[in-house]
Amino acid sequence: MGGAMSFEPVVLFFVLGVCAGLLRSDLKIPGSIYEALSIFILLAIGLKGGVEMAKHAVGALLLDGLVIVLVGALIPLVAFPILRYLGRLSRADSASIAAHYGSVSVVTFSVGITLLGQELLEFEGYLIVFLVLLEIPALVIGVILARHGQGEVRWGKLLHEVFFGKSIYLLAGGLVIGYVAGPEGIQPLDRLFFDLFKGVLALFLLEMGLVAAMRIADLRTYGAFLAGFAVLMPLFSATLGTVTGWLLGLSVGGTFLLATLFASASYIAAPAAMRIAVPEANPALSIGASLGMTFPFNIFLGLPIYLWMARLMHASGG
Amino acid sequence: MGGAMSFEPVVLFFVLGVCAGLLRSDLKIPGSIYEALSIFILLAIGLKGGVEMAKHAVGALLLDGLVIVLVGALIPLVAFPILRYLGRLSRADSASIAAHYGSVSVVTFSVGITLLGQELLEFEGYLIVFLVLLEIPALVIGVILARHGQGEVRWGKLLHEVFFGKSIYLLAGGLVIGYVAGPEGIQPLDRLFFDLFKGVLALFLLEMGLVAAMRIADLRTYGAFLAGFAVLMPLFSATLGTVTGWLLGLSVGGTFLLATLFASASYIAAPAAMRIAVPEANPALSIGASLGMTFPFNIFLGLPIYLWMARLMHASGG
Amino acid sequence: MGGAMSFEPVVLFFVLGVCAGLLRSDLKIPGSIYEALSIFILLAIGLKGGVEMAKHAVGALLLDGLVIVLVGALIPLVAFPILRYLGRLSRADSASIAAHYGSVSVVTFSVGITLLGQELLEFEGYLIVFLVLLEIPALVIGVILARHGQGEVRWGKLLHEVFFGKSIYLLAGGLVIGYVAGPEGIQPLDRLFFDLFKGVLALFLLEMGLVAAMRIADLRTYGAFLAGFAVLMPLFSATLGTVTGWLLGLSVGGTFLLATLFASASYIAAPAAMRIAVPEANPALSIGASLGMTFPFNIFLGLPIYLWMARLMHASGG
Amino acid sequence: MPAQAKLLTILTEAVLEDDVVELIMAQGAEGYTISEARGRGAHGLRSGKWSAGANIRIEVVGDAELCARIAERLQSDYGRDYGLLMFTTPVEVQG
Amino acid sequence: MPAQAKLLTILTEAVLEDDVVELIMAQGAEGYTISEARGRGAHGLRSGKWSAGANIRIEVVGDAELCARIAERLQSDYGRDYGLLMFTTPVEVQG
Amino acid sequence: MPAQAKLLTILTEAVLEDDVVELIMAQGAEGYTISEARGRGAHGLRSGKWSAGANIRIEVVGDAELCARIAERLQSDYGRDYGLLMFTTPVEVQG
Ligand SMILES: Nc1ncnc2c1ncn2[C@@H]1O[C@H](COP(=O)(O)O)[C@@H](O)[C@H]1O
Ligand SMILES: Nc1ncnc2c1ncn2[C@@H]1O[C@H](COP(=O)(O)O)[C@@H](O)[C@H]1O
Ligand SMILES: Nc1ncnc2c1ncn2[C@@H]1O[C@H](COP(=O)(O)O)[C@@H](O)[C@H]1O
Ligand code: NA
Ligand code: NA
Ligand code: NA
Repeated sequence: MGGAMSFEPVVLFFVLGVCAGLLRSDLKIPGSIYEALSIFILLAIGLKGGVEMAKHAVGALLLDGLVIVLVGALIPLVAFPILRYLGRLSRADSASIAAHYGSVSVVTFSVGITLLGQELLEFEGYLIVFLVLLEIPALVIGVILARHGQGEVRWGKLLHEVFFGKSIYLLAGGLVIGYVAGPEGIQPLDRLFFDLFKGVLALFLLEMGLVAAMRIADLRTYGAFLAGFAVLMPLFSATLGTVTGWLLGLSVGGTFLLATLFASASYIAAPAAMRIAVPEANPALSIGASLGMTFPFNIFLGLPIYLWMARLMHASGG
Repeated sequence: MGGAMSFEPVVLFFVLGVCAGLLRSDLKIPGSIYEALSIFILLAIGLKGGVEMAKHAVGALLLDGLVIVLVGALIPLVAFPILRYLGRLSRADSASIAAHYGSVSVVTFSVGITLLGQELLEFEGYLIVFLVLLEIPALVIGVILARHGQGEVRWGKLLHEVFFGKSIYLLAGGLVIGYVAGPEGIQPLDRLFFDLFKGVLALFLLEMGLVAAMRIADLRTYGAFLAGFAVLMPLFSATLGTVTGWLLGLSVGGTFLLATLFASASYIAAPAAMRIAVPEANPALSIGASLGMTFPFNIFLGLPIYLWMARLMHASGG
Repeated sequence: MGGAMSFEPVVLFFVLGVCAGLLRSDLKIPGSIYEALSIFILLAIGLKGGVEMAKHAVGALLLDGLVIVLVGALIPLVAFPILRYLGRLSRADSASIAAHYGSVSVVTFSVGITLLGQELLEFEGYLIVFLVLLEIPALVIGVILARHGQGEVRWGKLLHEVFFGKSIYLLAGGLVIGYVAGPEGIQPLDRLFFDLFKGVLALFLLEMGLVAAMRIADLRTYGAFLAGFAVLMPLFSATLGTVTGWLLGLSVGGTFLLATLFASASYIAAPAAMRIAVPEANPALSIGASLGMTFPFNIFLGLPIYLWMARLMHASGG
Repeated sequence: MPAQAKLLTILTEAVLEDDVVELIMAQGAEGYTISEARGRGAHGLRSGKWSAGANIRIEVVGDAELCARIAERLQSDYGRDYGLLMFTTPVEVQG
Repeated sequence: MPAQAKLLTILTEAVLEDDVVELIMAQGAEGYTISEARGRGAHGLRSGKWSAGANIRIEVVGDAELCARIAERLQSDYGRDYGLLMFTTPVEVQG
Repeated sequence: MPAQAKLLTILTEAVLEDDVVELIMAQGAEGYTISEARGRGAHGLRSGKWSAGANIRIEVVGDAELCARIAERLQSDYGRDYGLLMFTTPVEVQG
């Protein structure tokens, strides 16, 4: 409601989940329900993006897209030396974490969209495509960093995992279906995929809170460096996104969403891909940082900050 | 539609489930779906209650609340000696069953709300809070009755189970979120939690019918006394609720709901808590009575009777 | 949108599923979610049929119904000798496949209904009843064909499976509840069962695509005869349905749906029933043909053809 | 139950659950335990996707003679037409 | 873990999961594995339908002494009031 | 399958399912059975909550030599980087 505080009630469900975990409630969301909720969210976001793309001339967006992907690819390249030399993490762990932060979080992005809805701000719908496009360079760079001079890479397996891993596959599949079917074709599906979206997101956040509660302990084990990284890295990436969005002439909402994309870290697609491609990396480190720290930071503090940044940039810059 | 018969089609799904069980259909609702449906119902009811509370001055309700909780605490205290001395059940079984009847059933309450919706009757929304508040004294009294002079009580575990067991936790969590977010904050979640509520309740009743069909056989084993108790006890409790509601100046709908709360017996929260706190009690007895007998009695015959009682009370009394 | 191509975007989800399977994506829909989606679809279709029946004088439909069931019973009787003597399949396999093609597919029928919705064509709602009625003779005839002169039939078990197997049970249960509750009684359930129907159908088609992808390989093993049968048989049955619908004076939409019912082959109810009643039949053959071949043929090519046939029949015939 | 017993593990099709359970209890078993499974065998891939393609894993603890009797009956009733694998292990019942 | 070890299989009520796991780890086990189960025994049918009626199947691999100690503690803490069946098998740990 | 055989039980990460199954069949197994699991071991808690944190339990019945070969290959391919526990038991195949 108030522009000042930009608070979105849906994040309370995350808090409910974290508390259930910390207080050792017997609340559990069955694994199959978690899978179903994530399939729903990925497809719904994909469809929404595809419908938006159907409204634009895609060709005109190619140059913007290239810029965004190239700038996004900087994120893992910046993160890696920080983790490796400042944090003294192993090569594999540094590369894997860098890939997680170069990738994006669909749920953080979704919370960003609901926040825009509440602030009554528009955004460029085609930005959803970057949920797919930003994953690919991030994961590939992650593997190159891990393997540089260090034994062979199973590229076939990795690329298969990147493109046909379920997250990317469902997002991309939803994009294509939304694009082909167009707004009228998708309209009878709106009752399920769009009207229920926010409620399903609430349930998903409840579950993520339960999982995050288990990860917070992990993070404690790995100490202050990683916790600091998990807060400062998104701030850096968000600044990169804000500037890029403003230079590309995006709206305030679009600039904010680009910052959110850059700032968010993956905890669904990247863990699965890294487990296959860089198995010697410790998944507890990367998931602990991205889900136990960056995700809650983003949805509670990050998003309001990024929105303020986008507004400031547009007020001062334009 | 007619006020005379107060029939609510959603209970037909319970019949469908019972018949499937008795006719040995291979219809099964997977355990994870059952869990998901119950999480949905608990959260939805909690949110609804929280939104209602946000509309009232909570302070003004404190006295009413205290009265309701105190009167509600009479139920297990009345049930216990009946079970123990008339029914000749063991101390543990008597106490456990008393706790089940002092607790409340969210599904019975939900069917009560849909019945009011159909009769176009209003009710005091804050009554939902008693779904949470009535559990606590009932379970605590149950344990005291079981343990009176009989070895130590694991109070820590019990109170943890009462407050952080998933039913109470989700109800209370929903209440808090609904209260904090308020009607406008929750409104984007309405498509999921409120619009679909009745449909989900139908599916849940289908599942409960399947489970109840298995329990009916249990009940047959334990004989006529328990079956009689499972019908007469709710009638007594409902009368208590009707008088209390009327004395507190509740509307017809509110009086009916309070009677329904008192009359209903728990089969989700109480069984879990009693299994931990009074493990020597036989769960087949308490669940057989509450789910196999009292629940169907309430939704088919009890609710129409309680509505008739509430109307009568208000017609003659007011 | 154009009447010329009759394309329904929901079938794209089937393609998405098939591709995921063939491309070896790790996308999996948990078994319990599959069960839940199918319970939803069966109940929703049943309720819709029951509500439609409540609007008609059922008695007037008895004669039409008898004709449809008798003509429908021809399908397995035609299919059996083709499979047995042309295809040189074993008696058990021929009988089991014949039963599958005499039965109907709820999902194909549902896609047919959404296609009519898109073409803005009305249909006779009571046709949904034949989803139930056509199963019974098909399965019974299948067993008689399998057992003719060949050892005893476990009729008790078979009839139990036919009537209380979950598909028929849920369809029939939905019909009865829809009929008893009527349009106003069901209306509060519409948000779940009707508004979400098409979206849930999309998710179900995604899952069916995943399963079908595994079955396509099966089919390759069993060769060209069965593949040819799986395409030509539905064309024959659809013609039978088109003529029957036209003779009975059904609308264009109703004629199309009857053709769709006749042309569709079962892959939920029939496999379960045949596994019990004719266990020596190889389920890979019947499911491979019905799900791996006939189902995709019907939703992509068959339905547009049947709609064209229904229109042609009505244009030329009336 | 004596301390020295046999564990009979039965891997079969989910559609047979009710029948197999009835047979087990009719032979005099004190109980059984079921969990969901999927797999592959002579009858092909059983992916667990839907009930017609799912397996169950049934365990029965009992004396050797009981386990042999159950296995024999299951083999003769369902062994020819259904996916079925059964094996026994000696176990020491605790408590 | 030595190659020669024991596998302790515990079939019990799902509500006990947290307590049993805590006890197992407190006794010094290196790990455990849990899967969902349903079944029937002296305490009647446990259909797995809802958590109060579901079983779990816990496996612990360890030396004979550890398995015996865990079984004994579980029996004395939960054997009287809860559904509980435990058995051990000798196993050869690989790799 | 001969009556005297071995049961190889493999507890590992769910993400490895496709690879492990391929390896098992490539070594010449007649089949396998999979069920879902969760647990704890040297690689920490695996809660089964989502696929990256879930385990599977794979069983293969076959002769001793096959089981040993599969175990050896799995250990060398995945033992270092993934959660993996394997053990064998002698079983008597029925029917
Ligand atoms: N060699 C094996 N090892 C483990 N499980 C098996 C094996 N063979 C068969 N199974 C299981 O038993 C089921 C039925 O086997 P079958 O009758 O060979 O198709 C399969 O679906 C598998 O779950
Ligand atoms: N003879 C048996 N064979 C296999 N599982 C059993 C047996 N007896 C009991 N169980 C399992 O152990 C659980 C608890 O057993 P009980 O304490 O006998 O009720 C049951 O729910 C079954 O899952
Ligand atoms: N001692 C044990 N007993 C039973 N299961 C175990 C044991 N150790 C490990 N596991 C299982 O094997 C998986 C992988 O083990 P680890 O490689 O030790 O992390 C764990 O997640 C458990 O499911
Ligand atoms: Na990022
Ligand atoms: Na009560
Ligand atoms: Na047909």
